[in-house]
Amino acid sequence: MVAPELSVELCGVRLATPLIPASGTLAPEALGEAAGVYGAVLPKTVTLRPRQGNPPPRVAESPAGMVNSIGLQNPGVEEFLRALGAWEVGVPVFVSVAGETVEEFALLCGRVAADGRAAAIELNLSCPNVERGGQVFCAGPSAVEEVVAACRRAAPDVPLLAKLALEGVVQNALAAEAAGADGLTVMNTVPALAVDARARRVLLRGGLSGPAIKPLALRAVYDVASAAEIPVVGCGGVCSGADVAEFMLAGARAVQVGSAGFVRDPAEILAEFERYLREEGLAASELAGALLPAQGARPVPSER
Amino acid sequence: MVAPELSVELCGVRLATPLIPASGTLAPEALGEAAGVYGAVLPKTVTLRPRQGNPPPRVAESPAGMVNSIGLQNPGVEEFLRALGAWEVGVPVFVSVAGETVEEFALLCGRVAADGRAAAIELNLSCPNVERGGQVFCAGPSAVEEVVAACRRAAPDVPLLAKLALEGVVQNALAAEAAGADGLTVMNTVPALAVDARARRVLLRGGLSGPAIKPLALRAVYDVASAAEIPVVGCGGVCSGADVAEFMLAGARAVQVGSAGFVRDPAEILAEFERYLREEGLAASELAGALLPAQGARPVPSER
Amino acid sequence: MRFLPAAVERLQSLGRYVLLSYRWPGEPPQPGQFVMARPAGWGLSMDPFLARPFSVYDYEEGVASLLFEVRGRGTALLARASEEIEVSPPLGRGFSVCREGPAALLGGGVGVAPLRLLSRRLSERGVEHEVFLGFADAGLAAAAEGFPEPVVATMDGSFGVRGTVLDAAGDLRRYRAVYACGPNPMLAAVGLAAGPEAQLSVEERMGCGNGSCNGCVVPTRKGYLRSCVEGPVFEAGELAW
Amino acid sequence: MRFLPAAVERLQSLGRYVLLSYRWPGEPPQPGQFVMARPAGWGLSMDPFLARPFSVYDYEEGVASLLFEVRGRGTALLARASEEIEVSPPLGRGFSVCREGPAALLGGGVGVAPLRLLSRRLSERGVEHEVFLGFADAGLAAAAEGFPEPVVATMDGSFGVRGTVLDAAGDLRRYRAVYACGPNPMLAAVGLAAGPEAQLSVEERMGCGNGSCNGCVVPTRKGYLRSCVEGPVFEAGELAW
Ligand SMILES: Cc1cc2nc3c(=O)[nH]c(=O)nc-3n(C[C@H](O)[C@H](O)[C@H](O)COP(=O)(O)OP(=O)(O)OC[C@H]3O[C@@H](n4cnc5c(N)ncnc54)[C@H](O)[C@@H]3O)c2cc1C
Ligand SMILES: Cc1cc2nc3c(=O)[nH]c(=O)nc-3n(C[C@H](O)[C@H](O)[C@H](O)COP(=O)(O)OP(=O)(O)OC[C@H]3O[C@@H](n4cnc5c(N)ncnc54)[C@H](O)[C@@H]3O)c2cc1C
Ligand SMILES: Cc1cc2nc3c(=O)[nH]c(=O)nc-3n(C[C@H](O)[C@H](O)[C@H](O)COP(=O)(O)O)c2cc1C
Ligand SMILES: Cc1cc2nc3c(=O)[nH]c(=O)nc-3n(C[C@H](O)[C@H](O)[C@H](O)COP(=O)(O)O)c2cc1C
Ligand code: FES
Ligand code: FES
Repeated sequence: MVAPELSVELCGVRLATPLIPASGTLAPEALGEAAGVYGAVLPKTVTLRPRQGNPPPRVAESPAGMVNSIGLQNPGVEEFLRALGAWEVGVPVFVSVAGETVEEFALLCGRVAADGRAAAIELNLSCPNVERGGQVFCAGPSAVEEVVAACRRAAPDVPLLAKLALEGVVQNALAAEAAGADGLTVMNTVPALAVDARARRVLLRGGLSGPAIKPLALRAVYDVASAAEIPVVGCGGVCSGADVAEFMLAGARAVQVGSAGFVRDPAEILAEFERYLREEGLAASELAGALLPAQGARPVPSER
Repeated sequence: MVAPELSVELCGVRLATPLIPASGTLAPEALGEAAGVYGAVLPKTVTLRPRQGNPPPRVAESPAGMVNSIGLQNPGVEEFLRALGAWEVGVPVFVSVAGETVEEFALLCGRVAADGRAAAIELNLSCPNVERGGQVFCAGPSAVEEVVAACRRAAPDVPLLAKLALEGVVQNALAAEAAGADGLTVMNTVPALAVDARARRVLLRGGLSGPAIKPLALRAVYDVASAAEIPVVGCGGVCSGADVAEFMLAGARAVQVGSAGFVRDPAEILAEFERYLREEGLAASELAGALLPAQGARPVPSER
Repeated sequence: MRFLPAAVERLQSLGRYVLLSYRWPGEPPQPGQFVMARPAGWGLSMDPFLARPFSVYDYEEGVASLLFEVRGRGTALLARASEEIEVSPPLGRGFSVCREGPAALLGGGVGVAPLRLLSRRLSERGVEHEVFLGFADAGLAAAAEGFPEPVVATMDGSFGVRGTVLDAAGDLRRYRAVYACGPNPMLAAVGLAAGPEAQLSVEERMGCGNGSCNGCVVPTRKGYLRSCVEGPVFEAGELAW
Repeated sequence: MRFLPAAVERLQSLGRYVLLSYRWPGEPPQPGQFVMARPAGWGLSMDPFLARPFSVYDYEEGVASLLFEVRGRGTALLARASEEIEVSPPLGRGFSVCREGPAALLGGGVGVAPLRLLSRRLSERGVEHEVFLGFADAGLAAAAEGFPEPVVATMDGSFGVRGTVLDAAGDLRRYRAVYACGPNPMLAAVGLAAGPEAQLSVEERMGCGNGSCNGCVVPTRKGYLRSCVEGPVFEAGELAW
């Protein structure tokens, strides 16, 4: 029996498989596991200057998921680019960036574009924004539009993916598209709180990830893919080959694996997905959006 | 050893325990289990006219949760009030209402207030709004303010709880407060999608509930209780006595139990909570908001 | 919903099915009623979160049993529950057991389950009845084993008569009472063939099992009714499929 | 992260602890390394979702063992895993095993775990060393059983000498090497008493165990470092508590 075709095309980049590690969930030390599994690699978000990150505790478990508050610990873009070689494992390297201002976003994109090794840039639009008094960028479509437009100008030739938060995802997606994004990563962790009742303290204020959020991410992907023309990368709770298929059927061109990589060998997820395709007699690219309303007739879906 | 004090006061109503069944998750047929457990009862949301609800399938399971799309099936307010006697089991009866227009909301509140048996009215602000082309009411603070203000006028003497969706919860909470709500129920199910990859179809487009969403609900309760002055009722994923304590520590005055009631005897949840209070030497009302920033100094918390 | 721990009496495989019997000290189940069941364990289960509905297959002297197929995680875990399960009391509106025969009992696939207890009650009352059980193939026909003298039909003819359970039963109008459980298309066909008083046990996804979630509705002439409270047995004439 | 199924060799209780040994055909663990472990079962676990970190307590001829306390669901399930568990390869940077003694090994509570394998390796090299183990009370002191000739201290004096493990050890400057594992305040005290080269095994909440999540950091002079990759063993002088 012939192996099913796994490759997909994303914003002009050919990916050998539709799987990508979600930013911040795969260390270079663990890349060994990734060989042959991922269609591209995607390191943790990088900022202009080094960031210490938040004090521990940084992770807590929750039902079918986890809450994290890492605080974007990273060595800053210059050190990051010096060490980028560790990420070159024969597949395209995507780079995730986050600024605290529109200008920082643009500077980062310019710098990464000038380096020339990034096959695509993912804009992490849910980081803190000092310009707007601690609000997140994803707070509204106008902020998203401004950032994406500035990044577009700074990196005119590198595919840009806007990574969106759940809150306001459809409006923000349309804003990113209007501002020139080539694709949309939907979604990031969802704001969450973990409390220790016995110690009577807040354990963690952070973001929820893992299988718990899968139904929310699927819905966000479906709604965004129904409303926007540019490709969507699904992210949130993907744990199995069936999950990969669900996301692609709901409109994702490619799929990111985050927290699941902490508890499973990602090769198992790919193997399950491959088996699914074989049994269904499909190629990966044929799934894309099969459940969406017909092209051309794609309104923003109404509630309930 | 003395039994810990379980009672709390909510918007002028004394509740023998801080537990309330979440609207739509306890049928009159199952009230037998509720005796001595709940501080108030709260039937399924009622609308002006009868509603058929959505075609099946209406429920699907997801990791540590479930997705439902019932579609507010209910017999309409007149038939509802005729049958309300079944709910009178010796504790206050709260009534949940939802309109498709501002006027319908006001009519419902007026009708329920005139009936005189409701100890409080919960406004379900995440139902479809035909006035705004299928958008939900919770879509923005101005819609919330308009509805709450109209209901306030229609039922000036009945405590009003505004039940909010996760999206935009803090802004909507402040709008409801400004418009005269007496309390806030935070939160409802979160928009979700369930896909069947093998059948290649959407199984269900609905709302996610259950333990999966607990960290999101805790965060929403904490943020709302930090920003608003009126009491908050926590709702989302409560499954155990520890969960009840977590919500109350995070700022909830009372706590609703929804999906957990499908899989557990709610008396067990209360017993666990009682044991927690006994071991910690606390009364239920002493938990309220212990983790919140000091009164008076309550900004909307900033991200990360 | 209140779940009670119940000691597993016996766990055996019956062809491709599992037959699980457990001690049930509570009220005896009526034929056609169901229970919500899940493996016992660590208080609340997150995985799966919901319990699963199963028809009561049989009941005798404080021992109830379920006959089920392993489909997903819920049934897979139950199929390994050799010591204890957690189970609800018998739920829903079962078959109304007739006092005069002849009666026909028609089951399709694992839908045969609730007919076992019904057949036992009919026999106890001395009501003459015939049992017709239909399966896709012989491999699935093991579910017929517990029945005294069933007429078995398989679609491929690999066991019993070839054809559907309706083919095997012939004209249903000659029975005073007709009972059926199985896939929806089969139930619809039984309703057409037997008339509006045929008693059909339907199957819909359930959240709670006690009427609280409104999740398990079926379309009826009175609108959507909850199959866990107003059903799972409906008269054919009530359903508006 | 890649987890491998491992056959459980022995599951026994040791006072209030559990000692679980499993066949480990892979690379032998170094003293001070840890593994991520969880019960075997149904592919992916949702409950708990994350695996749990445990120091390797001992290793001999293809059999590794863990010594742990039951705290929550993760450890409770492992404490019942009598047939198989899923386990990662040995992870992290362990103790650097000295070639010359005398060495002091200080453990507090279940923190004694990684010292067993360290003591074995030191003995193999003929390095003179003393083992000091501190517990709250005699009930917890069962964890000392596996050690050849430990000096045991309990806070309430109910077993061994009364006081902390530091009281029992006396002046740490007389040792060429000091190793410690236990609660953070104990580690900090050991660092102060023994100097910057003391090797301390820290404990922080972990997401992945392989460096991917940045969840398990501890503050060091070089900023936050991941205890699963750059640790769990740090020199006292590296830490910036
Ligand atoms: C009233 C009633 C009586 C039943 N009696 C029996 C019986 O006697 N023997 C038997 O083998 N099966 C019976 N079923 C079907 C049985 O409930 C499902 O096979 C079982 O829920 C599958 O669970 P799972 O975890 O193995 O599968 P999964 O597919 O993993 O389940 C996922 C979800 O879908 C629901 N689900 C999946 N299939 C069905 C189905 N066919 N009907 C209803 N819900 C479903 C589950 O309850 C669960 O919520 C009955 C169903 C109902 C409603
Ligand atoms: C490097 C390392 C080595 C360890 N070695 C041992 C050992 O040899 N023996 C032993 O008994 N324990 C050891 N621990 C602690 C052990 O990991 C926890 O007791 C265990 O994770 C508790 O899981 P639970 O599900 O039972 O508890 P829960 O409290 O239900 O766990 C909830 C979450 O908190 C985390 N957590 C809870 N307590 C701790 C803790 N003390 N340290 C880190 N994470 C925690 C869990 O990993 C999980 O993510 C070690 C921890 C680390 C980091
Ligand atoms: C520990 C951790 C660290 C993360 N760091 C980043 C990050 O640096 N940049 C980013 O865009 N997303 C980050 N994320 C979010 C993930 O990339 C992903 O969007 C999210 O976890 C949802 O996917 P999942 O459910 O598959 O984990 C992080 C998530 C986790 C769990
Ligand atoms: C089956 C089902 C039906 C519901 N119906 C209603 C409803 O009619 N009105 C309402 O305000 N909320 C309704 N909800 C939402 C619950 O009241 C509650 O807000 C939500 O389920 C989150 O709580 P939980 O996680 O404890 O279930 C329903 C939830 C479920 C699961
Ligand atoms: S299963 Fe909940 S109402 Fe029937
Ligand atoms: S546990 Fe994930 S980086 Fe250490």
